[in-house]
Amino acid sequence: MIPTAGTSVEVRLPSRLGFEKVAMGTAASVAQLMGFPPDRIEDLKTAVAEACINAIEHGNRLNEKLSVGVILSATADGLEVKVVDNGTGMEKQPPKPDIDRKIHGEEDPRGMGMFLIQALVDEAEWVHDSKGKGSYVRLVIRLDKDSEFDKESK
Amino acid sequence: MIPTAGTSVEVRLPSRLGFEKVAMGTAASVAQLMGFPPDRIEDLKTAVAEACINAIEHGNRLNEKLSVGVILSATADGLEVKVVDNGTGMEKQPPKPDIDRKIHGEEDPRGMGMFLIQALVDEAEWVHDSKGKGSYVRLVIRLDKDSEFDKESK
Amino acid sequence: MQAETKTTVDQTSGASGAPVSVLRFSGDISSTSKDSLLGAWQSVHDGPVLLDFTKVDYINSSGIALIIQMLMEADKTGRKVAAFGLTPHFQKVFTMVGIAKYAGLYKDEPTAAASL
Amino acid sequence: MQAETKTTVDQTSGASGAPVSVLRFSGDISSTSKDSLLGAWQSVHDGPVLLDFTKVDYINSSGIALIIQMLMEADKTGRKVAAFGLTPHFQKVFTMVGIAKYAGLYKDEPTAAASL
Ligand SMILES: Nc1ncnc2c1ncn2[C@@H]1O[C@H](COP(=O)(O)OP(=O)(O)O)[C@@H](O)[C@H]1O
Ligand SMILES: Nc1ncnc2c1ncn2[C@@H]1O[C@H](COP(=O)(O)OP(=O)(O)O)[C@@H](O)[C@H]1O
Repeated sequence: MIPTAGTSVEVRLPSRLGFEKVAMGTAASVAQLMGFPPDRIEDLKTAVAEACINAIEHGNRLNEKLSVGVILSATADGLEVKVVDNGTGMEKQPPKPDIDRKIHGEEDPRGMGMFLIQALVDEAEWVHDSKGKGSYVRLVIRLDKDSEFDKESK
Repeated sequence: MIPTAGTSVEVRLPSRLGFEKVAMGTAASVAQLMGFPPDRIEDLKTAVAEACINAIEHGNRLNEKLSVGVILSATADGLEVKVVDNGTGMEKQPPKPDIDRKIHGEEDPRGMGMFLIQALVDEAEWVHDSKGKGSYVRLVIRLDKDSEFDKESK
Repeated sequence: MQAETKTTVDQTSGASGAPVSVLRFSGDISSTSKDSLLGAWQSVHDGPVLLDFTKVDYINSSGIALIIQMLMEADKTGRKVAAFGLTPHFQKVFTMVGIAKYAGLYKDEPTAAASL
Repeated sequence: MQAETKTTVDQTSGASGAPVSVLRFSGDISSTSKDSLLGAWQSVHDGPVLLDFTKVDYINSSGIALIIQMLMEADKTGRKVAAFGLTPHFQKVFTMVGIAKYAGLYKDEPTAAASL
């Protein structure tokens, strides 16, 4: 049931909010084909959506002439997703969101996308543009792992 | 709710049977974003699946080094889907399948893909390769049309 | 790459109380389903047959061709076939390709069994 | 491009029989939902509030930020909030981001209302 490692699917989306849902649909279909359980597919969908929203908003700054690339590749033990934009990426990762500070107005209520991505997938890595080839976030979900087990071991 | 005409999403799939389901997932998400009703989304999914199966089997002859392209574009009144392969297309369209002849063994039980595509969408056109750029089938489903009405007017 | 087809064979009774075989499919019905579908068909004895599509997620034209092959066998041996559990979309597709002419399409098992 | 959020405001009663406002959302909860969500919040009177997510298809981090803004208002004015109708996935997400600390998450309306 697992596609040969190396098999990949690519999607190209316009930089418009809402189109992250197309990436969710594609990612869900690939994960289903690979035999991922429904709860892991939900995790993947949310992580891919947040990565696309960031690529659309922060990477491509809502410039509809630019597109967001989503590359889904089967690996030996799971699925790797790269979400590529035309921006320069980030200097450093934002701090972990703190709900108490948010509720008390000491922190922006936003700023949860990257936290959610990291919490929902097995690996998340942000790679920033070095030679004008675009920045990307690389996500991995593994097939054999139980999501709860995996979260605890982090 | 309708994306500006011209907005398009592209998917690239490996030429392996089963991956038509990824195109179905992507097409369904785009159609949902555009506000198509559920029954039209089902029609589109089946038509896109059959077009991809033909591109994989007949166009690219299951050569996994070749990929199938699916380009989904919002038009003024609906959604256009092009499914592109590296083959040379067909000379002429196959005859309409005849269930009685099939049941009595006078006709191959297969050969229903193109018939289904034409029956399920509002427009279907097969364009064969002229200058080595790949052959494609172009499908259109329209937003304002009721599927039953439309089928009768054909 | 494609979800496997599982086919289980059951027994029920038709309108007259006569035995009816039930083939219950699950997963995909596509080109990879040949052995599962036709193997199950060969394993059932004489008499009418019900096809249960309730747990089928995906049917493509290669899968439809396999269903037509079962209906060819049924036609040769004069056996009645009825189907149930198809979504409205696949009821429409089965009607478009003419399968509905050779197998009654019903919404549920009791209605389908009563037709045989 | 994004599905609109519809929010309707209802009235029910809590454990003690006291009135409880219910905000029922449908569609997407995302960056375009601001007016719908915060507008509905402003329209309800004093007392505890229930959030009904039963008909919500999609929630992203911008939508979660709007829910946190509602909880900020609730916290300021000392109002209790409970939510129901979330899928198991979004119950997990709401717990991950800490929303569960400020709004009880329940499986259905009666259980959620009884908590207020
Ligand atoms: N693809 C990207 N390109 C550039 N900057 C990014 C990208 N993704 C995230 N960032 C930066 O990281 C910050 C945190 O992102 P995130 O946690 O998703 O929250 P939010 O998008 O709500 O601000 C963003 O505000 C932005 O500055
Ligand atoms: N993309 C394509 N490239 C080349 N030939 C095609 C393509 N699509 C269809 N055909 C030709 O048309 C025929 C009919 O296709 P179809 O109706 O889908 O039935 P089937 O695929 O079961 O044969 C195929 O057998 C093939 O010869």
